[in-house]
Amino acid sequence: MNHIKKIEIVDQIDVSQVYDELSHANSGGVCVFVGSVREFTQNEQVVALEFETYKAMALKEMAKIADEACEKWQLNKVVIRHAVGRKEVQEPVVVVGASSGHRDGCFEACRFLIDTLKDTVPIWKKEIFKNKEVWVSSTP
Amino acid sequence: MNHIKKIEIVDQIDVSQVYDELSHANSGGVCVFVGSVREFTQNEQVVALEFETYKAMALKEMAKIADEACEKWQLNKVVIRHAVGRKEVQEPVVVVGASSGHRDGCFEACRFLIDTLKDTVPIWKKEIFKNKEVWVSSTP
Amino acid sequence: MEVLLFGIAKDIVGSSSYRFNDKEPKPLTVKELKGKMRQAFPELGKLSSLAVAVNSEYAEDHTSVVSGDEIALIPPVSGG
Amino acid sequence: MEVLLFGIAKDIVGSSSYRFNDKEPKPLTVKELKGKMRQAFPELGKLSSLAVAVNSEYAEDHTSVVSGDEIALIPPVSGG
Repeated sequence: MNHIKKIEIVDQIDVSQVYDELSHANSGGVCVFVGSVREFTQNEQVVALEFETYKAMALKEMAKIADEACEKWQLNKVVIRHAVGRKEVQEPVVVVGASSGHRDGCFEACRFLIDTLKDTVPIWKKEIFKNKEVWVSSTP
Repeated sequence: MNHIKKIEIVDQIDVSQVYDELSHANSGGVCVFVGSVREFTQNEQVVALEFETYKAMALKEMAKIADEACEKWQLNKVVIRHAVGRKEVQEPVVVVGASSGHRDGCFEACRFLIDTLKDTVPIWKKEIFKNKEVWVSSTP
Repeated sequence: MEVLLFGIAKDIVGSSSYRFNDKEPKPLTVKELKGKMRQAFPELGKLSSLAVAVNSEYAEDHTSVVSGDEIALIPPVSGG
Repeated sequence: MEVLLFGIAKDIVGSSSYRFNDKEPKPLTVKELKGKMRQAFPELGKLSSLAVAVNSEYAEDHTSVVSGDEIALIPPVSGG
């Protein structure tokens, strides 16, 4: 089953490749989510984000999420790819996607992939503002 | 507001361009759905699909859907693009997408775009099998 | 008065448009138009739905139609 | 026994890993390990959560840890 899942941590995300990776003769639908750097967070201007990961564990956790999605929905292809390092405003930082026979499956799976990734995968994001830097979600 | 919406009926869909069209400095999330030709429909092998449209009306209806999405969710960009003509297995036939500050908006809007498109936009799909051709959904 | 035809409606009528005979009384409303079309082409009555667009907008049964309007039969749509 | 550190945990400790002094008694469980780390670096106690991974899997409080395990502190994740 593993040929259908593409799990990666990369320095740079090429969004244009993801559709080809998800395309499949038995898929009527492909749903893709791309997360990117927003210029403003709670009205503060962000200069950049910096992502750090515990790579060995992150890849394992991402693979678990893909496996779980394939158990919950009938998927033909799954992609989970996260970038690390410094990312400027508007750059993509994560792309997840799924393809399935009908659109319900790929939409629900895609949402599950990104929600679960944000909950469990050991990746950390530092917001870099003009005068300070903040690790997101670290304090209550 | 119209610069944020891209509504098109085209002969060929280039999926790789859509992310650039939806990318926006205030968007943390982009959600894209691509519908493509499945090889099997109810266990029958499809040779190709053929799409026909009442173009002037279809563009109006697609614009209404984009407007409605922009009223319901806070979106920075919307794309609705449908192909017409003959499409072979695995070729994309429709791409819809939205970008928004947070992921809820773009996911919900993207789903709304494709669901409503399928309900209201005057586009007709003929399934071409080896020995017959069927206009989809035309009879009860 | 001409009616544009698409998809299965085009196949049933055998042409991409249908012109009402100038000698018969013309339909005055969408409802009358649909009735006359179904009478002329009974297969149209077997479709799961049949809408009419007047000037490229969905029209209600009571909407009136006049010569010069762009009128179209809209069989069940199936985009996407 | 060494502990890998990431994100804010790395900033708090000031290094990408922490080694327990060979002279002190080593923590035997995840719970003890977290306790000792929080004692040494009270700022760790102010995080909204602090998990521990043993051999790159999330571990429970009662999970035992031995020298040779790959141990990591996992402060609140924030990918995506």
